[in-house]
Amino acid sequence: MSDPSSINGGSIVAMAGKDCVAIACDMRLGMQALTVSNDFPKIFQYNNSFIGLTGLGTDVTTLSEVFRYKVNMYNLREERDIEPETFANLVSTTLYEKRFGPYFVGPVVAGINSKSGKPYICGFDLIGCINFAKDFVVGGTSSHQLFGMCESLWEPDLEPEDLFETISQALMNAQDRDALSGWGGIVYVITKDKIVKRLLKTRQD
Amino acid sequence: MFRNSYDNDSITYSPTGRLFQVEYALEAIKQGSASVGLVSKTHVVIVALKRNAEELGSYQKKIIRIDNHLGIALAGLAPDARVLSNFMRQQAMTSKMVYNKPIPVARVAHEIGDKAQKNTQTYGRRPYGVGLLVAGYDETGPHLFEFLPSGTVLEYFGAAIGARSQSARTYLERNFESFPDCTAEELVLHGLRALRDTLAQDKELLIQNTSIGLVGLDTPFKLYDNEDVGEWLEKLGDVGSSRGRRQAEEAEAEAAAAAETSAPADEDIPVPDVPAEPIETDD
Amino acid sequence: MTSIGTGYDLSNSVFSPDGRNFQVEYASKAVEADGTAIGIRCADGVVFAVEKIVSSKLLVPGANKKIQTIDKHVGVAYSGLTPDGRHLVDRGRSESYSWRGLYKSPIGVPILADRLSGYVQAYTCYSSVRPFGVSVIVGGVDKSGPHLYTIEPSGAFWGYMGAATGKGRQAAKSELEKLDLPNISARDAVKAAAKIIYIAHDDSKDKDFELEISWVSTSETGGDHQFVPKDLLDEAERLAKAEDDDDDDDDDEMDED
Amino acid sequence: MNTMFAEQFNEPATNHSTAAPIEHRFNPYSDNGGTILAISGADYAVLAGDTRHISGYSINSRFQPRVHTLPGEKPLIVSANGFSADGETLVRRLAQRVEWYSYNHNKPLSAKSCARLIQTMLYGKRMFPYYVATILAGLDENGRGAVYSFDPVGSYEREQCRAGGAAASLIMPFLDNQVNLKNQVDPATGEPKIATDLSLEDTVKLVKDAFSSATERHIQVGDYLEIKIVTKDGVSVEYFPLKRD
Amino acid sequence: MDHMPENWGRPRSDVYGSYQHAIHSAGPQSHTQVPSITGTSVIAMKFNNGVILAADNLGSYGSLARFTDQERLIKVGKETVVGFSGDASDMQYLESMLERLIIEDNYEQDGHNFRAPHIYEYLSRVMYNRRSKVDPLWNAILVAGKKDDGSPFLGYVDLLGITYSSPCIATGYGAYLAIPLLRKLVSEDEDAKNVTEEQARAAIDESMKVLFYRDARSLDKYTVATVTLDGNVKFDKDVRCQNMNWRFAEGIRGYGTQKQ
Amino acid sequence: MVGFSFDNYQRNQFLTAKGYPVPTATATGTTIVGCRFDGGVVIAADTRATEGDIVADKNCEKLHRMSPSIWCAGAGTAADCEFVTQLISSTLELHSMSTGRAPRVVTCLTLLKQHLFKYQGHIGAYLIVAGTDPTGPKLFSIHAHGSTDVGYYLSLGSGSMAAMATLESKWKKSMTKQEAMELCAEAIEAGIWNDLGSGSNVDMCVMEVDKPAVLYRNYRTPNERSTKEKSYVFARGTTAYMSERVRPTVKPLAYDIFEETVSSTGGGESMEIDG
Repeated sequence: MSDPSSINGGSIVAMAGKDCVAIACDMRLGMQALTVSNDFPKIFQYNNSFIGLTGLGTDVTTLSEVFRYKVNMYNLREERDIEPETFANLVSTTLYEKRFGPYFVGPVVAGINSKSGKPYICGFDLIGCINFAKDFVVGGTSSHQLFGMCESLWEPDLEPEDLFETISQALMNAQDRDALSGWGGIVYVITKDKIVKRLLKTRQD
Repeated sequence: MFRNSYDNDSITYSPTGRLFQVEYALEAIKQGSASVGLVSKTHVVIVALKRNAEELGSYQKKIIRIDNHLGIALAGLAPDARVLSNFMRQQAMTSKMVYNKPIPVARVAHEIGDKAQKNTQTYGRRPYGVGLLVAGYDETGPHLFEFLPSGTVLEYFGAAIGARSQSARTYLERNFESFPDCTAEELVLHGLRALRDTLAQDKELLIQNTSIGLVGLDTPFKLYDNEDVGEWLEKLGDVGSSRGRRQAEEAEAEAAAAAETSAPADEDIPVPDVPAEPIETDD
Repeated sequence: MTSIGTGYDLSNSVFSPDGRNFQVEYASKAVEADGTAIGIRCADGVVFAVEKIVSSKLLVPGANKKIQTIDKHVGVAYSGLTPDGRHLVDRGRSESYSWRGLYKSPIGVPILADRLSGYVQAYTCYSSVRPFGVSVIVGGVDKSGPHLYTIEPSGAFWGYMGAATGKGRQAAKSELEKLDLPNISARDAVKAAAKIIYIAHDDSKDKDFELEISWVSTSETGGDHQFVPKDLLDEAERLAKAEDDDDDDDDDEMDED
Repeated sequence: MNTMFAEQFNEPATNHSTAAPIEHRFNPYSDNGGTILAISGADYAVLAGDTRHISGYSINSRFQPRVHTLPGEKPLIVSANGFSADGETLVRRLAQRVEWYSYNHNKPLSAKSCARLIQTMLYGKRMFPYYVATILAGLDENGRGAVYSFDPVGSYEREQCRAGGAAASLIMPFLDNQVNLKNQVDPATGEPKIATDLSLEDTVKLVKDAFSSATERHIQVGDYLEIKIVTKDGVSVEYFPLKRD
Repeated sequence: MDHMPENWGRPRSDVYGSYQHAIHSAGPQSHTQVPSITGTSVIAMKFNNGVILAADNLGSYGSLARFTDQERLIKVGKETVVGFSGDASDMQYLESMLERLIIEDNYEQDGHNFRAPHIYEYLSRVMYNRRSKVDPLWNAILVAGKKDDGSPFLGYVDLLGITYSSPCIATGYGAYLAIPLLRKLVSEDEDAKNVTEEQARAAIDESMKVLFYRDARSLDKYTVATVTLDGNVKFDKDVRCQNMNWRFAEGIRGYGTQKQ
Repeated sequence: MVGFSFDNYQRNQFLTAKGYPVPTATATGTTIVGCRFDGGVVIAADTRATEGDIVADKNCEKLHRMSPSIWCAGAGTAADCEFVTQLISSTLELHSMSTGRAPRVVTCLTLLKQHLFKYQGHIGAYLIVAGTDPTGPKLFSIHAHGSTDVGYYLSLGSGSMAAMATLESKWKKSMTKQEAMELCAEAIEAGIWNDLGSGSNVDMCVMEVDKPAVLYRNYRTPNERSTKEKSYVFARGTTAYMSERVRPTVKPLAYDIFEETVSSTGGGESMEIDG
């Protein structure tokens, strides 16, 4: 039987470009092979940090609320927005706290540091080990396909519009080869001062 | 041919220790058209004369590829040759599969020899009615073996079997000392000349009736048939029977050979009957 | 020959009224028609030699071996129908192969000779087969020392210190008797064997022949059956020829060398 | 042998209290890694594979070619990838069957028939399968490139392109995207792009990039890339170095 | 007095664990699935003039060092060496098969002799066929000698029928401990052309020493066999690990906080 | 450390019982080594992190700072290595503030082993601890169950045997810093080339007596990716999308801006608080 993190399916990918980052996810929510919903976005925004959560559906929802709570607490305590780096550490410690009873998720964080303007992306395993990456990070049931796509398509210093094309093609073609992901896709392209969100036209099977 | 009591089967000795059935099987070879083989230091060539049953019929296959390094030419009962060639292919493939090695020519030749012997010692079987020239190249060089239904397998520098093969043998005996240093091309031409000597009076070598097999150093077994034979015949030049040109002493030898052959070897009998004793005792 | 026409000689496994199995006797005729083969038991081994009649000058010299190997330590030479000989050798090989499989040791030569003779004898018992047309000299060295046997078409087998079969067996046997057997060394036995084959060869009947010699010896081959080295063969042949020429100078024309 | 590492790193929390005796069962299968990829074109077919042979976390050989040329005048190329002992055996047996075919029928085996033969051979071991992903490449009756891919028990299909083996899941979507132009629309018209035959040169470049990318992300892929190309002139081979870590 | 004869001469159960009676009482349908007396690594590498290989002389019975004079490299035919690791009885079975194979090959004395690639193929078929009967011969085997074209040959086959060739191969722990050292010298066939026999021997000796340091089922006495391209096979037996260094242990006290 | 939360434990046990296997965390097949030299100690690691057969991170950091002169190389479960070293590192820092002295390596070792022992191997960290303190250079290893070992040269991880082969054959009693660095680099490279679980680059940290430790991040980089044969940048417009929404980045503390749809671009003002 499949492991808990692939019961509901879903995929996520984030890429860094020239002064921009992009993060994308599919829209599927399934029960094993049965697709339940094609409107289950997996990317959540907290201040200017984005997190994509794939894995067990209930944990995705739960964690998105946990992070909303924790980021709000951060805002109230610190009276400032949370930076992506800080948020990543928040995610990491939150996950590791459940070391022996983990959430079945594979999160990906993306954002642009408001001070330095540097793009920031990173990924995690289910117990919070951070994977710092300069190029791209992936997660979810089509992670193998995404690794193959990204490794082939990605190149450094892509402009936001090019980054959109690259991440979209990576996501769409990867999820077409994964029965548990697909049914649409959402892409966020984030620059220092603008967030472009697009709903991709994809196969619906 | 006279009939005696000792030739009913292959398992009865005559009072002089001969096996008539086996000897008759050797006769069957002479009913077939000729095949000639010869060896240089680097190559082996087999050439053969094909017959067709009638004017519009196809020509009998005389040379069979066994493996990349191995082929045979036959004279006699073609169906028997098919059985033996299949057996040889089986052996060759087994050798490649189990030992990753092309089967040594001598060994596969002896395998069929040993197989043939069993038919000469057990009741209810008949000896094979075909002679084979086994030509191959292996790590010990080029080899030519003559296989006979008795189970006898001998290695030759040059050999000929089938109708009027004595003429070819005569040619080979006169020229074999020059074979070792021949190029592949010269060797083929020697073979064709020897083969030409076996032709009946009014016949000549044609692309339809000539087969050539060549194998040797860096030369995987190559079979030349039909159009492919053309260039060889061109190089040969004179393709006609040499009978008219033959000197008296050779004619004599030929006469002797013809006497050996107990039935006239007509060109239009592709699968000859064994004379005197029909092979109806077969299993 | 009283056999012809009686009907008792038309099938194997049939006795004539006077108790003879003619088919076996006829098989022996096939043996007598073939070239001479001899075997010598020497101090620490066995030497085989055969006279190979060369029927055509197109035959490749040295290629068509008549002496064969049954196992590492056992050799065999025979006269008669060569294909029959090969058949019997095949049987010897499977006997010795299965012995090795069962006992993980080389088969003893006496046991092998016994089993082979049993096999040959079986081919005299049934009308569905014919007797072997060979007389076989089998010999080798095992842990009890050197052994030499002959097996007749009848299945009879005897141990020998010097054995001969084929056309020239009579001449060969009388020569063998002159040797100091079994005290002769392997090397001397090789030379003697060459000489005997030359003596046994009848120039008037067969024009050309080829000499083939092999040996099994503890001291010379480590107990393995091998053909003798080229230089030794050449030397033995040279000596044999020299002697043969001396003997035959008067009554024979030597033209073939 | 690599269970040593599995115990050390993957299963630190192994339950020691299981009362059942330790059972040493013989497992007749293993995985020897390797990835293969085939693309067919207008007048050619390409079958490429890396040459790394592995067991567990060890590299057995850096150069153990896995793409084989079948015997015959019109050669086909084939690779059976996964458990290498099964793969090698399948290919050898296939080669002999192909040779017998040409003996018995006096003509070379066509790609289509060879594909069916492979199915028969694979399905013949349905209950003890050859543990391999198989790809056959050659030219069809019209001289077009043909690629057939097989699952371990013989289900097969003719395709434009196919990746098999360890890193197949990494490469396959890339081929969909770059060979069949999946999910791409023409910016001018907004219509989906139609795939056309790639030139041989572009195909080879694509194959190299697919493999160098897979090498980056899959630990079993690396060392050398062997690219075999069938055209009407026969089979040619090209080697390309990959990373060795 | 133990009255059960099958227990006589066995390692003491209280020390070495009880005997696995499943082996003894195996019926005709039951295949041996567990090796008993075993040999550890065989290591080998090519050099400019041939192949060199080594195996130690230990026959282990579980963790018991049972035999210390086990020979695991054998010469097969004229110019091939085969090295076995794994079960000793299966090794001896294969040895006798190979002996008979060579005897058959020598019947004709016709100049054809099995060389390494042929023996390797034969072993591969035997091993694969046995694994396909789920009745494996529990060995990993190296075959070293000459290829048909006269270049060095080195091949591996194991109980699953897995085969591969490489300029350096090792079985067992050798794959982890010896290969990194040998591969530094010969990563590909081309590299072997620049390695002399002396260099190769030094690398093999060094690897055997490392194996003795780190493989608990190994011995410091081993056999080295060398096959050279002129067809010679040389066996160097009862070789001992040289210049071993265990003295630094004197400088270590305890496992952490203990005072020096 | 606040301690672990077992909130999900029962649920996960239920899932396991239903037959859903627990997914594995990033378990680093790894090569790490440590080696002493005259007057110091050096540790090194490769930089590959794997999830099964996939390389999750090509250039991760496996060397962790415990104190200015004590460093730790980690193999095993990546998260455990990261967090256990962070935890003990801060304990050491507090300890050293409290005592006013630089921490000793044995203190670090003891804290780590006691922590790991408490968790009975469930925290899957395999560590090589090295550093200098007033008692000299020290080199230790710790296994997940809490056992420790002392050595002149040590290796751990899936590539430990490849590395150890190099160390066993090249190590000698008295080495210079440079020799030790080269030896460690070579040992790690043995892992990189021969162990599939290890790869990419060599990281190294050198700790000398009375000197601050020096980290050589990517000391050797033998695995740079060569350039691709082709570029795969798509023409803009190749991807079809159904809708687009453009928003400015979130302005500080103006959380209700979510409700608005603003289509202008223009940069936001940065907050001063962080400054």
